[in-house]
Amino acid sequence: MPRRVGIIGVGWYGFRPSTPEVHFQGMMFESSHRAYADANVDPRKDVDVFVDCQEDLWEGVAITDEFAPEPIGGTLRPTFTVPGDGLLGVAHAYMLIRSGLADVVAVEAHGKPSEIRTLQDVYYMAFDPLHVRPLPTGNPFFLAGLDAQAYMQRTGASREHLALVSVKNRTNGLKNERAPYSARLTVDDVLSAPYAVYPLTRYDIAGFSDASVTVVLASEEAAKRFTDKVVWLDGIGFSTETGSGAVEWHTWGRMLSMRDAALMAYKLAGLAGSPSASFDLAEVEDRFSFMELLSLEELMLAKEGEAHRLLEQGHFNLGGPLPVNPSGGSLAMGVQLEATGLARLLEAVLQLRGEAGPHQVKGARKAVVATWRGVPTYTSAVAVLSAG
Amino acid sequence: MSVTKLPGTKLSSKEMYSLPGLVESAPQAKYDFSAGPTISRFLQGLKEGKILGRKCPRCGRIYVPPRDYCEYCHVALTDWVEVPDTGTVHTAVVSYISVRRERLEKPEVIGVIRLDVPGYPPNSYEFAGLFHRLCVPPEEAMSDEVIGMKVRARWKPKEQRTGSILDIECFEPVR
Amino acid sequence: MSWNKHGRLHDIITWPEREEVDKYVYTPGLHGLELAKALMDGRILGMRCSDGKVYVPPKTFCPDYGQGELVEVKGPWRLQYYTVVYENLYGNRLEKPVVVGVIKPDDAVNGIIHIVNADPSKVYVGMELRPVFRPKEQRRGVITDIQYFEPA
Amino acid sequence: MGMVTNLFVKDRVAIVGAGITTFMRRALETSRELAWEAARMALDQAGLTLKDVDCVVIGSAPDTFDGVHLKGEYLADGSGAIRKPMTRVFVGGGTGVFVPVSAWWHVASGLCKTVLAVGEEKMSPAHPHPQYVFRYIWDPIIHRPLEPNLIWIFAMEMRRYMAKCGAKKEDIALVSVKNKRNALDNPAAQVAANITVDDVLKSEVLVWPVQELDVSPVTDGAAALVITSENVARQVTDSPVWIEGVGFTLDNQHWENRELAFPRYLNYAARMAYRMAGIERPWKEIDVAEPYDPFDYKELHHIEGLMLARPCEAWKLLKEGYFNRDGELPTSPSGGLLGVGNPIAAAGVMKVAELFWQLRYEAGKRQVKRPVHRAVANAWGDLMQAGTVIVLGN
Repeated sequence: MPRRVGIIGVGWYGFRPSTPEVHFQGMMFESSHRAYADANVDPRKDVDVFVDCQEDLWEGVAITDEFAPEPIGGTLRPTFTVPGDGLLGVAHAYMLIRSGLADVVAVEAHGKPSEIRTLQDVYYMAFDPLHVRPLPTGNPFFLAGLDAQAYMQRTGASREHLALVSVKNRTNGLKNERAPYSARLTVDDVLSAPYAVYPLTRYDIAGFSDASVTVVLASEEAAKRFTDKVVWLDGIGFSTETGSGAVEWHTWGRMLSMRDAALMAYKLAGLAGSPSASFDLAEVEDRFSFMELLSLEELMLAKEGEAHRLLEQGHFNLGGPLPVNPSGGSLAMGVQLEATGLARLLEAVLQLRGEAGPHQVKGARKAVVATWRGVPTYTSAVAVLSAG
Repeated sequence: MSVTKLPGTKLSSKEMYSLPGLVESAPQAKYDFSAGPTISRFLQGLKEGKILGRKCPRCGRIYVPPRDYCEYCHVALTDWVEVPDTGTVHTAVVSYISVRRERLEKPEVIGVIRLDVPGYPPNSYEFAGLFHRLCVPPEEAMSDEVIGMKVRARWKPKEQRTGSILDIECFEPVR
Repeated sequence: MSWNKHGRLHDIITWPEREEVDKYVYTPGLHGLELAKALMDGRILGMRCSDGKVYVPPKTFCPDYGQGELVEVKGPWRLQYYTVVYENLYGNRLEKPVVVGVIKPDDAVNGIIHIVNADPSKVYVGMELRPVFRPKEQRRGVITDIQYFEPA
Repeated sequence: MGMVTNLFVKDRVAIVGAGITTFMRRALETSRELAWEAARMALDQAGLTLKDVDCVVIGSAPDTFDGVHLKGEYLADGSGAIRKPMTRVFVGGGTGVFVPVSAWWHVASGLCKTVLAVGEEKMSPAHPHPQYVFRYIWDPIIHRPLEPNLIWIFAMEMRRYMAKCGAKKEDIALVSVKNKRNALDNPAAQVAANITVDDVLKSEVLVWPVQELDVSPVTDGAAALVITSENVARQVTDSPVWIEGVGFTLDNQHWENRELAFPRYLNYAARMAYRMAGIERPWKEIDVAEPYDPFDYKELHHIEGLMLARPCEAWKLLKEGYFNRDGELPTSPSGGLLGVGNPIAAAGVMKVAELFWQLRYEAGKRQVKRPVHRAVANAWGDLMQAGTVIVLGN
C-alpha cells in the first residue's frame, strides 16, 4: 500500500489588490508562520522538505529560488523551487512523501502582481518570440479570447452563460474574507459592459491580487504526531498539453491538460464511476469566466457541452447539487499568479474541515480542485481531497 | 557514449547576426518593490548615518542587514540595534570589469565587511556584515594584509544621502 | 512582522527596479531558418509529420517528437477561430480594435496565429483569407513579413 | 533532521539513457530545439520512444538568458511534455543535478515509471553580454545599487578559500589545466585545450583573483537522461546505473553573513545523499566524481564539501595527480564545465550523464583507469546557497 498523504495545515496572507506594507518575503513569512501554527509543527525541526513556487519574472529577480528558504523556515534544509503553480509544488510534496524520502513537506506559493509595473510586457515575454510575440495583438489575453470563442462555438454556450458564471462567483465572494473583487452583480451588468477581448468583457476576466499561501503536508503516520485535523490528498494530477513555443498545436476550445490531469488524479484517488457524484464541491479554474464551464467538462463533472445547461439550472450554486467555486473563485479573489492553485486548495481544505465560515458547504466530505497556469500556458493541475 | 557527432549547430558571431529570420526584442520588465518595514527602516537609518541591525528574541542573533524574521528560529524579529560602522575585511577582490562585462578604466575594490557586532565570536561561521566597496588601493587589496584589516564606513555628506546602501561610499582602512 | 507590523505608508519605501537586458537576439532555429528564406520569397512553409499530417508553422519536430519534413502550404486559408482585442491588460482602450485569428490553410491540420485586417463586425468563422506580404525589400524572414491576413 | 531513509522504496530507480548536444557559444537551434535534440538522443540510447515516457522534469536556470518568461512552459514540447505531466525545478546553478534528483522521487513514489529529465540553457540571446543577466540575481535593494558583476561573488569566495586554506593561484589553476585537457576527448566540448598553469596566470584578469581561464565559458546547450523504475530498466538494458542517493540543501540568502571558505550547504546535501546510499567513508567508497566546476577553485571547494578530501586539502592532492583520470579518485573526467562548457542547467545534467557513461564503461577515451562502482556528482547554485548531490552505482 502506498503511503497516504494528508494536509495538516494551511496559512495565508494578503488577497488584496496591493500589499505595500509587506516585502514579498514578509508575505511568505506571514503565510508560512500561520500554516505551521495551524499544523502544530516547528518548521525548524519537523518539516523535512520545503517547496517554493514562484517564477523569476513575476518576482523581478533572476534565480528567485535564492529568496525561498529564509522566510519559510527552510534555511540550510532541503528546500527547492518549482517555477509553477502551487498545486505543482503540492504534486512534488505528494511524491516526496509517497517515495518515503520525507514525512512532512511544506509548500509555499506567492504572487505579488501589484509590484510588476509592466505586467503586460512580462506576460508577452512568455510568448513564443518567433511566431507569436512579434504580432501586434494588443493584449496577451487574446489567447483566452480565441479559446473562449472556440469553446462557445463548440458547445453553444452563450455570453449570458459566461455572465452567469461571473455573477455567481462574484456573489459567492461576498461571503469570503479573501475576495476583494466580489460584488453584487446582475447578468445585465455584465452584458451591458463593453468587450475587453471578444467575447469577454472586463467582468468575465479576473483581476489580480497579492497573496502568499502555505500548505503543510504529511504522511498518515507523521500527521498523527501533530494534529487530528487532517484533510486527505487522495490524488493529484498534472499535465501539459503543449509548450508555449508550440501554441499552434493546442486544441482550441478545450483544455486537454486539465482532462489529463483529472484522469491522473482520479486514478490515484481510486475514483470509480461518475466523478460528478463523488464530490460535494469543486474549486475550479475561472480566471476567465468560460474557463469555469470548460473546466467542469474537462473534469468530467459535466458532459461535454452541457456545463452551461447545468449552470442555468442552478446546479453549481451554493446550495445546489455541486457547488462550484463557493469561495468566489478567481473572479472574486483575483489571480495571485503562482499562488492561484493554492488559494483554491486552501478554500477546499477549509471547506472539508467545516471552517469555511459564511460560505461553508454543509456536510462537505469530498472536493476537487483544478487550476490552469494561465496564458500562454497549457499546463493544469487537479487535486482530489477528502475530509479526515 | 559511442556517438562522436552530436546534435547542435554552431554559429560564429558574424553568422548569427546575419541570419535571416533573426528576431530582436527588448521587453520591459519593471517593478516597484515594497521594501517592507524592515529594509525601509534600514535605509532610513543609512540616511541618518546609522547602520541598524535587528535582534532575534529567541536566539539573540543580531542581523545586519536586518530582516523581518529569524531564518534559524522562524520567529519575527523585534528589537532594533544600532551597530558600529566599523569592522574587519572578511574577503576582498579587485574588479577590472563592469556589470556589463566591459573593461573598467579604473579597477574597483569590493569585499565583505565583518562588522563589529556583539554576539559573534571571532572567526565564527556566521557573522553580521555588509557587502560593499572598499576604499583600498588595488595592490593593497591583493596583498595578504587586507584580510582582517580594520575598516570604517566612509559616509557621504549628509545632504547627499538618499536612503540607499550607496549612502556609504565605501569602507576605508582605520589607520 | 506578525504582531509588530507597521502599516503607515509613510514608513514604507517603494523601490523601483527592473529585470531587463539591452535586448534579446533570438535565432530562428532549424526549420525557422528555412521558413525565413521562404517568407522573404513570399511563401509559407509547414512540416509533414510521420503520420502524413501537415502542421503550420514548421517547428523542426512534430507533436509525435519525430523530425518534421518541410513542405510548402498554399491554402486557401480560412479563419478557424477569432477574437477582437479592444483594450490592453491595464484596461486602456486600443486606438483601433485588433482582430486576431487562428488561420488554417486547407492543406494543414492546424492554423497559425495572425492579425486579420477586417472590420470586427464582419468577420466570421470559415471566412476565406489570404496573406498580405510586406514589400519584398522590407522582409526579414520573420512572421511579421506577413503584414496581416485579409478577406480573400 | 527528521528525514527518513527510503523505507518504502521497493523498486530501485535507474538511469538507462543519456543524451547531449554539442556545447557551443552560439547555437542556431532555438531553446526548445536544443532540448528536443538532447532528449531524442537520450531516448534513442535507451531504445525508447516518447510514447514510453510517463513524466517529464525540466531544469533551466534564469529565464533572462533564453529571454523567455515561464521558460519551463516554453521548453515543454521540446522536452517531450506533449500531453504529459511536466514540472520544472529550479535551484539556480544547482538545477542540473537536481533534475535527476527530483526524477528519482517521480519514480520512487510510483507515480511515473519512465521519466525524461532534461536540462537546457541558451545564454547567447542576452545582450550586451550574458553576464549582465546576473545583475538580477542580487538583492534588488541592498546589492544592485553597487552594480555588481556575477564574478565578484566567486572572486570573493575564491579569495576566502585562498586565505583560509593557503592555496595559491597557481595551485588552483591546475584544475583548469586538468579539466580542459580532459575535455579534449569529449565530442561535446566547447573549450577543450592543452594549456599550462602559466596560460591561466597570464589570461585576462577579470575580478582578481579570478582570471579568464579560471572561468567556464558562456554556452548554449542541452542534456537529458532517461530515468526509470527497476522493472523498466531490467527490460531495456543489461547495465542500468542506479540512483543510490539524493541530497539537496539551501542555505540562507545572506551570503555576506557567512564564512565562504567551506560550502556547508553542499556538505549537508552530501551527508543526506551518502546516508541514503549507505556510504560512510566517501573518500574511500567513491570511485569517480563530477564535482561542479564553473570556476576552477569551485571544484576544490566541492571536493571538500563532498568529503572526498579534508577541508583545505584538495589543492594539495590535486598537485599530486590524485584527481587525474588515471589518479586515485578521478574528478571531472568529462572535462567539466571548464572544458566542456557551462550551459547552466544542462551542464549539471551533463555531469550526471558522464558518470552514467563511466559506470557503464562507455566513456571511451574518457574512461577512468580505475574500476568504478560508485560515483558522485554535485552542482551548486543561487547566492552561494544551493547544494545538490546525486550518488550513482552500477
